[in-house]
Amino acid sequence: MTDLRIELPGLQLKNPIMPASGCFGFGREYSNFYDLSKLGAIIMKAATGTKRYGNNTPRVAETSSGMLNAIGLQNPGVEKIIASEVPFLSNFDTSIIANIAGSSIEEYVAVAAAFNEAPQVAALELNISCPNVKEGGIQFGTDPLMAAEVTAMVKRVSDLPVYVKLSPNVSNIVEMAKAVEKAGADGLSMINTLTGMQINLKSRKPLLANKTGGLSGQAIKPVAIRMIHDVSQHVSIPIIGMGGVTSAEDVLEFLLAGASAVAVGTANFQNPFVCSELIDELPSILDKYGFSSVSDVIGKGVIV
Amino acid sequence: MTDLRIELPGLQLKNPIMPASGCFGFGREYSNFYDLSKLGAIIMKAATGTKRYGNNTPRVAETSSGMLNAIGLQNPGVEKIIASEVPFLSNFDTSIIANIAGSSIEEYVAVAAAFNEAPQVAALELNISCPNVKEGGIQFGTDPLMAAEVTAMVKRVSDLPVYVKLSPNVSNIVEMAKAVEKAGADGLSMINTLTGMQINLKSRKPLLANKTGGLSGQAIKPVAIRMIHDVSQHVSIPIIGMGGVTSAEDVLEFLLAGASAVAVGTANFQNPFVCSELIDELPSILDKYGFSSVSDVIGKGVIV
Amino acid sequence: MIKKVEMLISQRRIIALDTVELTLKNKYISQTARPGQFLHILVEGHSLRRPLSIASINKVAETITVLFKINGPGTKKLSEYKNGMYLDVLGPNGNGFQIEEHDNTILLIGGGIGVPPMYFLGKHLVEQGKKVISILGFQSAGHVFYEDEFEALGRTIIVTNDGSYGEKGFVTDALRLVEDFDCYYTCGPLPMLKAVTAKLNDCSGYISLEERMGCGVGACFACVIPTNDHFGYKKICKDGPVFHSKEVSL
Amino acid sequence: MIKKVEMLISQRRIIALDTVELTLKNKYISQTARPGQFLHILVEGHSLRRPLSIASINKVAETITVLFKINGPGTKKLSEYKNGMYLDVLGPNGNGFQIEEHDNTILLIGGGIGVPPMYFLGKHLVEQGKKVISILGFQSAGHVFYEDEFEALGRTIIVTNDGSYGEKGFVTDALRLVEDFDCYYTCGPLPMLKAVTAKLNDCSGYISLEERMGCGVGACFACVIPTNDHFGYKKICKDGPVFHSKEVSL
Ligand SMILES: Cc1cc2nc3c(=O)[nH]c(=O)nc-3n(C[C@H](O)[C@H](O)[C@H](O)COP(=O)(O)OP(=O)(O)OC[C@H]3O[C@@H](n4cnc5c(N)ncnc54)[C@H](O)[C@@H]3O)c2cc1C
Ligand SMILES: Cc1cc2nc3c(=O)[nH]c(=O)nc-3n(C[C@H](O)[C@H](O)[C@H](O)COP(=O)(O)OP(=O)(O)OC[C@H]3O[C@@H](n4cnc5c(N)ncnc54)[C@H](O)[C@@H]3O)c2cc1C
Ligand SMILES: Cc1cc2nc3c(=O)[nH]c(=O)nc-3n(C[C@H](O)[C@H](O)[C@H](O)COP(=O)(O)O)c2cc1C
Ligand SMILES: Cc1cc2nc3c(=O)[nH]c(=O)nc-3n(C[C@H](O)[C@H](O)[C@H](O)COP(=O)(O)O)c2cc1C
Ligand code: FES
Ligand code: FES
Repeated sequence: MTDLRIELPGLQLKNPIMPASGCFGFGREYSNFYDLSKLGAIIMKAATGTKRYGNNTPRVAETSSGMLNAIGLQNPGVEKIIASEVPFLSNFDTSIIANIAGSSIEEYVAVAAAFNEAPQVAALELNISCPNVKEGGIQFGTDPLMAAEVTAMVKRVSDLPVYVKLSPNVSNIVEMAKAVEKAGADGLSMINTLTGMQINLKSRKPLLANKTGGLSGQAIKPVAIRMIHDVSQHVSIPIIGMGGVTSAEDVLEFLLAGASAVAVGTANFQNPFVCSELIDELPSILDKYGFSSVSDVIGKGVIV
Repeated sequence: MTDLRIELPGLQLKNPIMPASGCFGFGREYSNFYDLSKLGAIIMKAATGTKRYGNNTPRVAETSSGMLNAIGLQNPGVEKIIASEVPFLSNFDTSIIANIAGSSIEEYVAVAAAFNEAPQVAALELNISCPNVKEGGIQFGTDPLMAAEVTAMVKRVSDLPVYVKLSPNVSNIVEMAKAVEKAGADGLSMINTLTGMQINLKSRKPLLANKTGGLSGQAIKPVAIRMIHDVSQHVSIPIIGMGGVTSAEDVLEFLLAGASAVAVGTANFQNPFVCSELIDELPSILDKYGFSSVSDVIGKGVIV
Repeated sequence: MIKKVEMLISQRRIIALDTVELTLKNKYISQTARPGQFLHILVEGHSLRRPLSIASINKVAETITVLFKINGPGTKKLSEYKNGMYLDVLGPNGNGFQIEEHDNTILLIGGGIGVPPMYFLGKHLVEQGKKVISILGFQSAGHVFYEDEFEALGRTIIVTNDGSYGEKGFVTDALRLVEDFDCYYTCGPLPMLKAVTAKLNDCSGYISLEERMGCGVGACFACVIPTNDHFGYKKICKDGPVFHSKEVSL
Repeated sequence: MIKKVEMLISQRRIIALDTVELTLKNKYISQTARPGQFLHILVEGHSLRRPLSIASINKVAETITVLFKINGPGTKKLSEYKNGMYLDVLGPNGNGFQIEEHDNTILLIGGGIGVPPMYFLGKHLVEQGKKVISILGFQSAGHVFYEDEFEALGRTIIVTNDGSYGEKGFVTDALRLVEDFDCYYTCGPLPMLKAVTAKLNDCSGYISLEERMGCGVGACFACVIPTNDHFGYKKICKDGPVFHSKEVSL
């Protein structure tokens, strides 16, 4: 039998598949489609210190093999998430990862600290790469010093392992990865969305109310694979890979590139069963390409 | 009648459509499909100081709505291009733009100087963004100081207007654009390809012999539109836009975003007639969206 | 509950200018869908599904009808699907129209591609013994569809923007032609909904909204609309697409 | 000259395991194509065209036949195209096989999806009155195709890797079964071409090569191969896909 298990800081995953932050809400809707206990883990939608409404609509646009989104971190705030959403998710036999965001280091720290009170949460994903909010978010994600600082501050207050989610909108992704590793990150999560825009020909204006949005989906997979491949050679912490994962072959490609687990975002919108199906298909794909376990694959495609 | 003409430094274009560098060779092959005199301009394949063989094969890979390439600047060298290719292209009633590349500032300068001896060439496109060569190329394109320096040095020796071709693989594209504008660039050309990778599941190795390649095609259009939109607000030199242009609607979207002309790359491989068809379709598309000339559209979609 | 189903296209008809009617076969959705709910349809080559209102169901034939206007590339592609092909569909999505027992005469106001859900609702209301009056707005004569179908339900007023058929003007111009209704239901473009809710401010009414969607099931927060208490929000895909006219802020 | 044409699929057959034969209708290509040339085929949903060798032409019926193995997503999709559908094709691309007047007995060596161009060539050679011997290698019995067609041209030796049909082994193992030929032509996977050219180093021969392509017409420099003078290069799509065995460096 193919062994799908993988062990990461704070996470004993039964398989390497998890929904990506923001693409699965807090799991309620998708729990109607299949049993979430099947998932390796679940990454929740971003939590901020207080409730946020987010950007105006339209918030999404379709692009070739992808989409743009500018949700703007809408969420009920960390307290409410701990009170109402985490308990629901803890009904399932899967690891809960909390994605945390903020406009200031203080906010990140406060959110991280709050999750210490939620024993059901197994790890934090530090979202320093959201391109869709005016303050914070991506600024932290493009400056290695700021990225290191927010990582270190969050590590100081948090009892949980911290996976830092990197932005692809940088000249040197390896530099960013090394900076947060040095600052104490337990793992990396990459990639977040590429900044993009679509202009509506009729209105002659950017289609999204926020003007720019984050590009996700299959279109960005080659960028994700390249960055994971490069970063995995220069850090010793594990990587949760994401960016366009749609098929079991994609999962294998991410693992070969050096990811230790894989998150699925946009593909959930096309196929709500996608994570469940990937988990079912993974053993035979591993087998087809001559692997007997997930851990066997990780980084095998990396050429130095 | 819809006026498709557009005037740019050194270029009096009969329409804003031109094939992008590297995707049209030196025009010979496509001249069998249609009369190249129809084109607004032609951007030739990159020229280096001496002949280059480029990278090993495979050099291209397909991706969702795009492709990766790592040609590695194969070309016969600037002298041979001036002797054999420019004369062929000057049979056509269209502007010739020479794309120049190098591994060192000296090489860029030498190539630029050589094109002074080719009166048929109307402008230079300074390729500081090729991700597929070991030296030079993208280094110049991700560091504003180096970009400014190579621009200034080339400007010093060249009698021709210089369009600097920017790389999208940067944290801050506006900074790059301003740096080369200040250094004397007459125009910008954007975007070059995003660095990407594909891993072959069977061989467990990057599919391209060069490992990484440049991602082009429709997949990257939202990134191009965003960068052109942002840059056009911060520079006063014109932009030749590119990245995924496939339809006349795309042309309009690039013009709205702030481009003054549009180059078409990858789409030539799907449809060798694409540039010719876009020129035919442009008047009715402009008309449909309420524009009577190309110059009327430029930057109309930019919201500050 | 929303399911992911394969639906056979059993009939495809062009019923007006750029307007296509698809009849789809599926037992589950035909038995469970309520007026106001929609299907979220995967179109080949497109990354996001397309939401389309259910225009009617036939429980016996186990079919669902949708109507759509060819708008952009996704609906263009969908219009090229042929009989015998299958669609990958999520449905039924959203909450349907709430129907108040005590309302007897009901005004339906549909504009353009907002007309289809009004038909499913109208049929349902008539089956429940209610009286239905319909005002349907279209761009021009060529765009008019389902006139006979609505006539069969009750009095029907057709309005065209250019006056090439029926009354000239907007659906709001035709409101003066009707009186004495207990409640209204409306679906159409946003400017129309704004005009209708403003003009019928004193009446009880329900509106069906459109917004660009990601997931279509309530997970991605793409399709929110602020509630009128200036405090909360609703998800159009999950809490809507139907809302009480006073509930949300257009 | 290469043209961009619409080709009607007039026949589609599965002729072996994962192997599809398409017969395509087009006057221009059927009248002008030479053995060794290929078609560059646009497949819906795919950004790069797929190169496929011409396996035969029928000038009277104005048809062209291609044969392909379902390999990745593009050929999978192509295998789902049905009779009556159209393909967007560039063709005929590349240079065909050069045929020397003075050669009388010709050995054809095809491996797998390298077999199709050998058939077009073989038919052409026989029409010119030459004698043809064919060695065709396949993975297993299930993959064998066109045996009768080749038999009709001359002596044919089938080799399968697993020995489930014909001789067991590689095409090079079957070379000992033939003698006295003036020239050989071969097409197949790179390891096979390397083995064949090494073994037949003393003979005059032509090889047909594969490489991942962008434009397919000679503009993008995707498909180059170094020439044996260690100095220059050739473009497989434009200068090839057929080369003299001594011309390029495999
Ligand atoms: C709940 C609901 C019910 C609908 N019912 C119908 C119906 O019964 N008949 C009908 O013709 N149309 C209906 N629409 C509108 C229909 O979904 C759009 O016309 C269609 O999605 C446009 O797709 P496209 O590919 O043609 O356009 P494109 O502009 O190419 O679409 C690009 C993206 O924008 C989205 N989009 C574009 N226009 C709209 C819009 N008006 N509303 C929501 N998303 C949009 C698309 O879904 C897609 O994600 C409904 C919309 C919603 C939200
Ligand atoms: C001149 C020439 C003639 C050919 N003739 C035939 C033929 O007659 N019958 C046949 O079955 N196959 C032939 N091939 C190989 C055929 O082109 C590939 O099998 C096919 O392109 C694979 O596409 P895919 O979508 O199945 O594979 P994928 O791996 O998904 O393809 C991805 C990309 O790689 C390219 N690619 C993958 N494998 C090859 C390959 N072996 N050679 C070139 N490009 C490749 C594809 O064209 C595409 O751009 C020929 C190739 C060349 C260059
Ligand atoms: C609608 C949407 C909302 C998202 N929200 C978040 C978020 O709240 N926090 C976060 O870290 N990433 C967010 N992302 C980014 C995804 O988690 C993921 O990194 C990215 O979409 C790439 O993966 P994909 O191509 O599989 O979608 C969001 C993406 C989408 C499409
Ligand atoms: C095969 C290939 C070769 C290219 N060669 C060059 C080159 O020599 N010089 C250059 O500046 N850009 C080169 N480019 C980049 C294109 O000119 C263009 O900037 C990029 O492909 C984006 O446009 P597109 O999406 O329309 O292809 C090349 C692109 C491709 C696909
Ligand atoms: S479309 Fe995702 S929440 Fe409504
Ligand atoms: S494929 Fe472009 S040169 Fe051969």
